[in-house]
Amino acid sequence: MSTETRDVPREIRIVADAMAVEMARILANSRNAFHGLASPLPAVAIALARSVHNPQLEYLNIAGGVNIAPGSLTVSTCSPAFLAGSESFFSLTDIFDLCARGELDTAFLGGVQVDRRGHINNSVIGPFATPKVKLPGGAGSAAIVPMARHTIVWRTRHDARSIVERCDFVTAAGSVREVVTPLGVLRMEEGELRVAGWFAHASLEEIREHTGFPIRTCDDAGPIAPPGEGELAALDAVDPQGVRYSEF
Amino acid sequence: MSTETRDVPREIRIVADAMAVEMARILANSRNAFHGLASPLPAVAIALARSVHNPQLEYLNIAGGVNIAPGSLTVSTCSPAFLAGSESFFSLTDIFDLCARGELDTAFLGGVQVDRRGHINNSVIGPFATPKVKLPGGAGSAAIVPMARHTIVWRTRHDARSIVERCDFVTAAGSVREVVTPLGVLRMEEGELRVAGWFAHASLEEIREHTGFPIRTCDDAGPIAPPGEGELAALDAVDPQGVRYSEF
Amino acid sequence: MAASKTMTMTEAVSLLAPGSRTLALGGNSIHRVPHAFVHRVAQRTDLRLHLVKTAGAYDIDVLCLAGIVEAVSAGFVGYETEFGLARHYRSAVESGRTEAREHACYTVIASLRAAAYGLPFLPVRALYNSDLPRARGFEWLDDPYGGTERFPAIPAIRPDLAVIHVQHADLHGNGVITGPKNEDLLMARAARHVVLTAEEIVDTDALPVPLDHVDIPSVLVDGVVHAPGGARPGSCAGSYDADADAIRAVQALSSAAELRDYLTAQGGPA
Amino acid sequence: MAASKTMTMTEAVSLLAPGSRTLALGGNSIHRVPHAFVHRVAQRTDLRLHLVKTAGAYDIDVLCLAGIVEAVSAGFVGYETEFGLARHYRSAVESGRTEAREHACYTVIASLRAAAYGLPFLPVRALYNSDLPRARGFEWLDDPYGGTERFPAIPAIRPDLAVIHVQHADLHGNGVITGPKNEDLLMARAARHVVLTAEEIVDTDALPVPLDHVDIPSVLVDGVVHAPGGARPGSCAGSYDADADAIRAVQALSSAAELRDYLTAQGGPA
Repeated sequence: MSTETRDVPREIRIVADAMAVEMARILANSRNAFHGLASPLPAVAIALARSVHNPQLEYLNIAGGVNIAPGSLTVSTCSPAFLAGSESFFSLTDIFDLCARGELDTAFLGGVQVDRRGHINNSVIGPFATPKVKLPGGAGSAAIVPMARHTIVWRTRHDARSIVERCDFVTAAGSVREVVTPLGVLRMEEGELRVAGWFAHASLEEIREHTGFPIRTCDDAGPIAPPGEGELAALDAVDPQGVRYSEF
Repeated sequence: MSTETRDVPREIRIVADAMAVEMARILANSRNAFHGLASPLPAVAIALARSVHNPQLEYLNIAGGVNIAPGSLTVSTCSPAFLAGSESFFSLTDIFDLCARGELDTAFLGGVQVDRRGHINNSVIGPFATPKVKLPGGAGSAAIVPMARHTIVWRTRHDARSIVERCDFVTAAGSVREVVTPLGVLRMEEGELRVAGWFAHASLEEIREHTGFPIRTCDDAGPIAPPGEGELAALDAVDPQGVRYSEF
Repeated sequence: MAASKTMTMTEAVSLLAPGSRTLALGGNSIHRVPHAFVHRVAQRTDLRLHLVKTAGAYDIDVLCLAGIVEAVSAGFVGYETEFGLARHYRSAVESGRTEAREHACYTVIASLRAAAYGLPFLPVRALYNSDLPRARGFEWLDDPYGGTERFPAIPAIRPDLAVIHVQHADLHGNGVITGPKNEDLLMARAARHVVLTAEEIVDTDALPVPLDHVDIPSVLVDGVVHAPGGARPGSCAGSYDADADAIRAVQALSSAAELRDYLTAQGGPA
Repeated sequence: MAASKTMTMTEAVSLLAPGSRTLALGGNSIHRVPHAFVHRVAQRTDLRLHLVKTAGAYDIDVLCLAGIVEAVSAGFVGYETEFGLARHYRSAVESGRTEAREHACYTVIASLRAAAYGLPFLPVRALYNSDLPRARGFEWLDDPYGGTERFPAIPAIRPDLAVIHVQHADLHGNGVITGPKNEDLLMARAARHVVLTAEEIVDTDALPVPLDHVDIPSVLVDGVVHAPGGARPGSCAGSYDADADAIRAVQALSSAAELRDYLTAQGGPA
């Protein structure tokens, strides 16, 4: 553990590490993966996957970096640091076009609200034209979610106000497969989000309690294996500054 | 006159110099001018205009050159030489987009056939699907002629088979204003090409005789002033190799 | 040799004639954004701006606080993790002063491409299953060649002015961007007028890339402003990092008057 | 570190599986065209090629003489002043062996843009007053926002393979083009597969521009072939001029058999 991360409360470390590791495991079979801005956990998860679970994974980011060197990640995930050690330069515009051509495999996108159908809302609470709360917007999600092969949504809170029966507004929908939260992983099955697994620090009951709709479980649902020694060591190696903790 | 041009027959020198100078004069009020490949006379005319008639003229070419230094022109007008001394790099794609935005002022385009209406044919003689003669194609003309403010067509032959009542096929039409030939200048007036002027080495009668339709004259038609001493000196300075003679 | 296009920041800001103007700002989030230009625009009261950007933060927030933003066409408006929400933008939208013309970042790109290509709209393969097309009034195009897929037609956005902060420019307006280029090359092609603000103005030969690799070609550029530190308080790749305190200071302001006092105190002429 | 993508010319040519294939060739006219690749393709008899290019010359002429060209989508096919007409192309078209899918150069660009953007077509502001749209069967799009202008919808062309000759590449497939880049950056984005043939393969650090200014990003590239002289008999900026005698020698050939004998005699393996 680096000096920078020593002050992070233990409960945050446990949750963030579990999420990063699980997100990396989900990437085991991806050909390429992309994240945009405001995405510290995905950036760390991709770096970890390239270190441990899928060394062939091609890593594309919003700054234009390709397979950037791990270890220099910053809290701002669109900063120029995201070109450090890049193997090439492939701009955000290039990535959107690649995605429109059907060649983007895995995208990480945030969702302020996620609903039972796997739809996400990053736009508004209340009417679109006269919003009660104007959210920041979906960034690339309305373009990427329908066209990528696979979208992983992550959230750093799991509560009934944000994981809901039906979004106020659908910013994006289509390829959402997993929703990773501090409690575990939800997965799309038969057109709805179901519990796929829960972290060692959480439980199925806790997920049910904090989800805004009566959620079913996948057939193979169960506890998620805690991060292994090797995974944790690699996590510290790719993210010595503890960027993964910044979202909490 | 350089060593390279000393062997060019006098009659070709007279015709090519007169055409280049007249094309340069036509550029006196242009904001920018573009030529594509296979365009030695336009390249020389633009360089001459920038030297004598319109120093503010912005010169764009197919190679991406911007206001390239005169003196290094080559017979191939899309060769890398057309970047020599360039002030910037502005690709052909950029030029087409600029033209589609309505910002290209003057374009030089060739026409294998030009007709009374100022339409040009660079595509086929005979039916399009089963051509008797397949011509090289219009290159950029079908995109540029309708959108540029002003197109100058030049031809190195003036005969009744190529300046015709009606083209076999219309490759491009729209902004053709002048057609410069070895005999003189035709100009669009009231929707048809008319004789605007004839070179000192030619005559109105000669133009009429070699044109494939009964051609009228513009109200201000008359003999074209021969190249001045200064124009000829500048012509040799911008085209010391005699690239302008290569089309004959 | 072409004339120099250098101008002062005052001249650059005056390229925005009073009234409703569409302004595209280069960079992304808080990185390589022409903030010095933004600060000067924020001191004007005679503008109603339509701002265009894939993802904005401090720039849009400041201009919303200044009360001169009519509409924002963007995919995302907010700081990232460290600085949280763009609260001035949010309150401008929630109070109805500013219209949020929400886009996907890719449809901002399509809007700019349409303008660059001289078209009133461009189809895009995106926005399926989203409520955005209906909410934004985007029409759909059929495939005229019989394909069954349909495509939203994204209306062109032609900025009156694009302002792009570059690390290096020459006097003629050739600009070279170090690091992420964001949508700036496209903005320069879509906009009616283009201004570069530059950390350094150097001889053409001293640009960091050969001329055939220049990012912003001089042909498109109206003016070059020498603006060292011109992206502060944001970052500028290779030159400086973001200044967190200065960002938080502006986030904490709560009126246009406070903002103008703050900017004046910072040394910018009113 | 990513694996090396170097391959032999034989491997590169074999990326074109037998049958009908769409092939985009970089460069323009006789300049920076991957002619070494073209020569090797011309020795095959199991292909029916659809060639894509804004303006072709020797490349299209040679492949037409080889008798393996089904169609050519181009704005211009011909040498310039010095070398005259592309007579092999012309006779292939006039005899009905090869279909001339004539374009404006800009509509070739639109075709490639459509493919790069994942669209089956792209509108373009061009071709007004021309017989080409009707002759080529291009449909017209109305402006769904009520404008009165109409736009031809240019069908996408997605090359199976784009081959681009560059002066410098690294092992990973980052390519840097010196001088005119023509439509090569777009071709690399539109095509399913991309091969670079390179005058020199150098360490990434030794590329002539920093990585953030690379022309062809490695992400798009399947293979890199070390091919010094790979654009001969055409020119390659900074490396060599065109070889007029060698061009005229091929212009003078009159059958596919003569061509294959000539190419074999030139030292290329059959």
